[in-house]
Amino acid sequence: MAHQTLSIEQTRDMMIAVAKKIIESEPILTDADRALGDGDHGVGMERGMTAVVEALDGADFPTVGKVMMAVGKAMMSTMGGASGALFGTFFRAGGKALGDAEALDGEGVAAFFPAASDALMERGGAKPGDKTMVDATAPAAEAASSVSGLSVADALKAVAEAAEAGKEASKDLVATMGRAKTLGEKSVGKPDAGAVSVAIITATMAEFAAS
Amino acid sequence: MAHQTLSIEQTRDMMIAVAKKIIESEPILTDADRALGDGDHGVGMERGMTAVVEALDGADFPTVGKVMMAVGKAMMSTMGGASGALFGTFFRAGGKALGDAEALDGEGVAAFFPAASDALMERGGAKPGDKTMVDATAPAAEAASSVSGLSVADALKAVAEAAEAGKEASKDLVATMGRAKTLGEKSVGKPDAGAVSVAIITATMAEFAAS
Amino acid sequence: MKKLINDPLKVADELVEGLVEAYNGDCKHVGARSIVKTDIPDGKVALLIGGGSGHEPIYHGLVGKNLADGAACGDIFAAPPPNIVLEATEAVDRGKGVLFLYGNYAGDVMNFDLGAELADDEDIDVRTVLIWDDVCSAAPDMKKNRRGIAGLVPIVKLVGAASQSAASLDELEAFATKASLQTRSVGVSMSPGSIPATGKPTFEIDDDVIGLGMGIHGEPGVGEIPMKPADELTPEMLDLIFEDFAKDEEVEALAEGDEVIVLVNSLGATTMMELLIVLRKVKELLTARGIKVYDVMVGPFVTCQEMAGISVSLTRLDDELKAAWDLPCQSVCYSKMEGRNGG
Amino acid sequence: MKKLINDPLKVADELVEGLVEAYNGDCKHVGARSIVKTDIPDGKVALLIGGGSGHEPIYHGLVGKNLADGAACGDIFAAPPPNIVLEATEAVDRGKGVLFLYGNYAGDVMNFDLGAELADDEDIDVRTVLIWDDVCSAAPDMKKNRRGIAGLVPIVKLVGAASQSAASLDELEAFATKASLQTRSVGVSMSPGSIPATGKPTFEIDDDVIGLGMGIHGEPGVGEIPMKPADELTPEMLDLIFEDFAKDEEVEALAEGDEVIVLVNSLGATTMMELLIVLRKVKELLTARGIKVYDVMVGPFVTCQEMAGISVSLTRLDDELKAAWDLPCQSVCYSKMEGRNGG
Ligand SMILES: Nc1ncnc2c1ncn2[C@@H]1O[C@H](COP(=O)(O)OP(=O)(O)O)[C@@H](O)[C@H]1O
Ligand SMILES: Nc1ncnc2c1ncn2[C@@H]1O[C@H](COP(=O)(O)OP(=O)(O)O)[C@@H](O)[C@H]1O
Ligand SMILES: [Mg+2]
Ligand SMILES: [Mg+2]
Ligand SMILES: [Mg+2]
Ligand SMILES: [Mg+2]
Repeated sequence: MAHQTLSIEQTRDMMIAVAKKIIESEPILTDADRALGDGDHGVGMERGMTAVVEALDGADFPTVGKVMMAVGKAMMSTMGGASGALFGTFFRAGGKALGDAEALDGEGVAAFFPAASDALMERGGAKPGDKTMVDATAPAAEAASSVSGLSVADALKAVAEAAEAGKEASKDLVATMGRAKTLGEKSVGKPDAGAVSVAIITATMAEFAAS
Repeated sequence: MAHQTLSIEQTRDMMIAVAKKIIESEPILTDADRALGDGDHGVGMERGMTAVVEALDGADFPTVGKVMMAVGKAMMSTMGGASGALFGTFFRAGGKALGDAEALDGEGVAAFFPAASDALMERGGAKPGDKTMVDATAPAAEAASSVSGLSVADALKAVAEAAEAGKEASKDLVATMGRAKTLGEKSVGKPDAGAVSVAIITATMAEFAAS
Repeated sequence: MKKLINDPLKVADELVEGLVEAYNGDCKHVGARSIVKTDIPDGKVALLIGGGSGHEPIYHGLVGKNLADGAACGDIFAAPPPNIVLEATEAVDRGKGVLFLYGNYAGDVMNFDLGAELADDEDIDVRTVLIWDDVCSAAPDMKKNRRGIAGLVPIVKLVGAASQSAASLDELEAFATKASLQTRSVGVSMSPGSIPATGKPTFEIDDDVIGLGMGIHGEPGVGEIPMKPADELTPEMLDLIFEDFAKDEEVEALAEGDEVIVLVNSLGATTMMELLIVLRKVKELLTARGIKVYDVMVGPFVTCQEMAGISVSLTRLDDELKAAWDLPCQSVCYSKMEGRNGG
Repeated sequence: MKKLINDPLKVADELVEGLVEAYNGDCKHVGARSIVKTDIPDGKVALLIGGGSGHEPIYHGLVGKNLADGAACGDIFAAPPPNIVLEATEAVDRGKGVLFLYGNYAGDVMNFDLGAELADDEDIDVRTVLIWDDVCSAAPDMKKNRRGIAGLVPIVKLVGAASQSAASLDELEAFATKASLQTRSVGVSMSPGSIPATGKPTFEIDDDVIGLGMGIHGEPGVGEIPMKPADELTPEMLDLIFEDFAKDEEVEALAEGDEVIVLVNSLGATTMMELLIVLRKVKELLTARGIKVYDVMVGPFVTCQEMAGISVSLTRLDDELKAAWDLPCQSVCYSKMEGRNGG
């Protein structure tokens, strides 16, 4: 049955599930970055999420925010490259926004994603439309702003759907940032690798909360 | 009609004819060295003999020996590599052996080739049978030792025939010296590039003296 | 391309271990993947550099006597993570603050900035000066978007020297800003290097063309031009540098009597033979404009594996920069005696 | 392989012109193709090096402060002709005689010997010390037949330093003989360079093998072995060096407490990354035997165009050699500050 809220332990287990899902999705992410970027996104995310599992597995946290900050710290310190800093910033900023809450609810979701996405844009300088992970995080943040009244399950469902739609929409965009080779028009038709990661992350969070 | 002796000018013109013949033979020499060595013998000889023509053309010399020494100096200073030093040594030593003679006769031929070949062996450390130009110069020197009584035409004819025979015989030898890649058995069947040069040089000298 | 390595995923860690051995005791390994001098005096304003591995002898090869105090090393072609930047920062800090000096790449900026935030939590004063010498990577009015290439080497040489006697972080930051502003480079690519872990080429380029202004990872530049003789290509490269000094409002145009450091850099497989043939032409062109060569650097300093290509960099010197240049230095990337060639 | 050159037949001349510019006034062009220092003091025992071009930064890149006084440069891969050797000899001689120090190749020996004869005609006192450090090119009892490879660099560094204060040609000859005797190298080849004039490879080798002991022009060595990780190849290379010191009656075996200069050299396209990974293992193996590393040299010093391969050289030092090593030096090939890394 769908969760109303998630405890600290449940939040931790949700993020472990997210990490395992990303590790399992490495080939998809590699292909996406090979098509538009330098092809190392899958390996980088796998490295980062493996560290996340190590950091969370069996660990205790005082708040749900600290769980998210631990995710960010693990990714930030093991991935390197642009995306390590970006995902690290995303989860650390989102986690900080959760304050000292000891459970994750609709309000938490509404606080997490806007803070996380804004910090990411601040760090990377990309705006929606630049064909980056921002094209998945910005719609997710937008959707999150109106879920504070919902259960964590419904809130994450709305966020995940928005991220998925944003990822799909990124196919039609022209790549401009953070890549070895800027492909310009050639990049149209394929989704941005980081956006794919964001869609998988939010979808897995929603699934967990729904189960 | 065949010459009894060659004047200083005739000796000079003979060596110019030799130089032009070698320049014209560049492809043959290149192939020979490519088969067994590093393939630069033809170009090197062409460079050296072009300098020889420049040094001799229209120049006056006090003795026939100085003509030969000028040939050696021109080759030595422009060819580089092993063969530049070797041919330089060959002609300079042979020229010195001609003393202050003002014409080239059978006695001169008998003095020139043994001195030239010995100095070459001394310089390069190769002995007959090592599949080097020595396998043409040593037989030539051998033949020269018994021509002091003959006309310069007949003397050079005997020397050229010996050099040619030596070059041919070098086909059956195994290469051992002065090469980037030592081919050992693989070298059997092909003549040594330097020996080919020596055969062409002596044959052209003989032709000139006979005409 | 055959490479003498062990585990392809451990290349960056093992090369840093080797680098420490190259310093034979003058530097030590710190934290996850940083290299730091063993004898940084108390009260020294510290200089930290860094970036992705795989471009040796930079970046970490510029740690040394009268050069950088430490380097934060990333994985192959990847920026060092913030925690590595923090570890290096803590190791070089002597209470006078730390200057971050590195090439302007998105990944590096994000990670060094995060590292600076973490250092700030530890009350370490950090300033950042970026190197963006590649004139082909953005227009003069957008020069803060430019990539950092081989100009990094003379800049770090100069700032390293200045850091030995800098009274404050402010002073060193100002010096570094000037050295960076006066350094401009143009690069060309002829063939790619290969990624150690995969053996795959870092980019594709046709046999009959040169990538003018192409970045060291294959980033786009001015565009592809036909392959041509060194004496035809060199003037095109220098003109781009002269033009940039002239167009940029922040600096004077290069003029008669100016004195410069000339760097002709190989990206890897391009030979010293070629660099010298290019240098010959560079000297001729500078002389024609009455620009004096104060000193010359020539060799493979900023590479991308066995990539073929070169870059030419000019650093204009004033008296302060000259004095810094004259200091001797010692490192795996660049060493010199007191003074200068021709001095 | 794309090369940035002009007339393929003028490559050697143009690179020497560029080399003179790299020295920025400290060296001048002499005669047909020699490079000579501008400030050789009267009464100095002169040091002359040289050899074929195309192996930059050696040989001519080792002319410099506290290094060689001059170099006679040949065409690409060809020995310098005797007249060039003579021109260089006359230019460096200051009345105390000239030491010829070069690698043991038939063409070079013949041409330098002829040059020495010409110099003798000019009453210049010449001695010759040959470098034959390549242990794979002949057995210990035939070591005078060995080729000279990267060991040339530490040897010239040491002899150049000694030449600054040598009282006589005899003294310098004896010093050079000792430095040469105490230096041994082993090289491996992975892929060929290309001949500038033709673009043709200098030799052929399969993708899955390494040429153990193969010469820098592709000369035969120990033979081909399977391609293997750096940590497996490095011990094989070092064992050949240890074995050679042990077998050769003229020198002591390398023993605990001995101090050595370690040189890990790239033949061109092999990256500094790989050299450092190899150096890491070399240090480990030396430490295991109690052999002390006095200083380290790592980089592309002796190359053959874009050839892939490395060599490892060890020079055993005594107090006299150490004192010579500690002198600073400055050149296109190798520069250092006073002292040593880790000193
Ligand atoms: N400046 C930026 N702002 C936001 N996202 C970015 C930025 N630069 C890169 N990204 C994201 O990072 C992804 C690539 O990540 P990754 O391949 O792991 O790192 P790198 O780009 O360093 O190779 C891109 O697909 C994009 O979504
Ligand atoms: N030590 C030697 N003694 C005599 N002749 C030699 C010796 N070394 C090489 N040669 C001769 O030189 C020829 C090759 O000359 P060349 O190709 O011009 O010079 P290199 O061998 O330097 O490439 C060989 O064919 C051989 O006849
Ligand atoms: Mg990527
Ligand atoms: Mg990347
Ligand atoms: Mg040859
Ligand atoms: Mg040759």
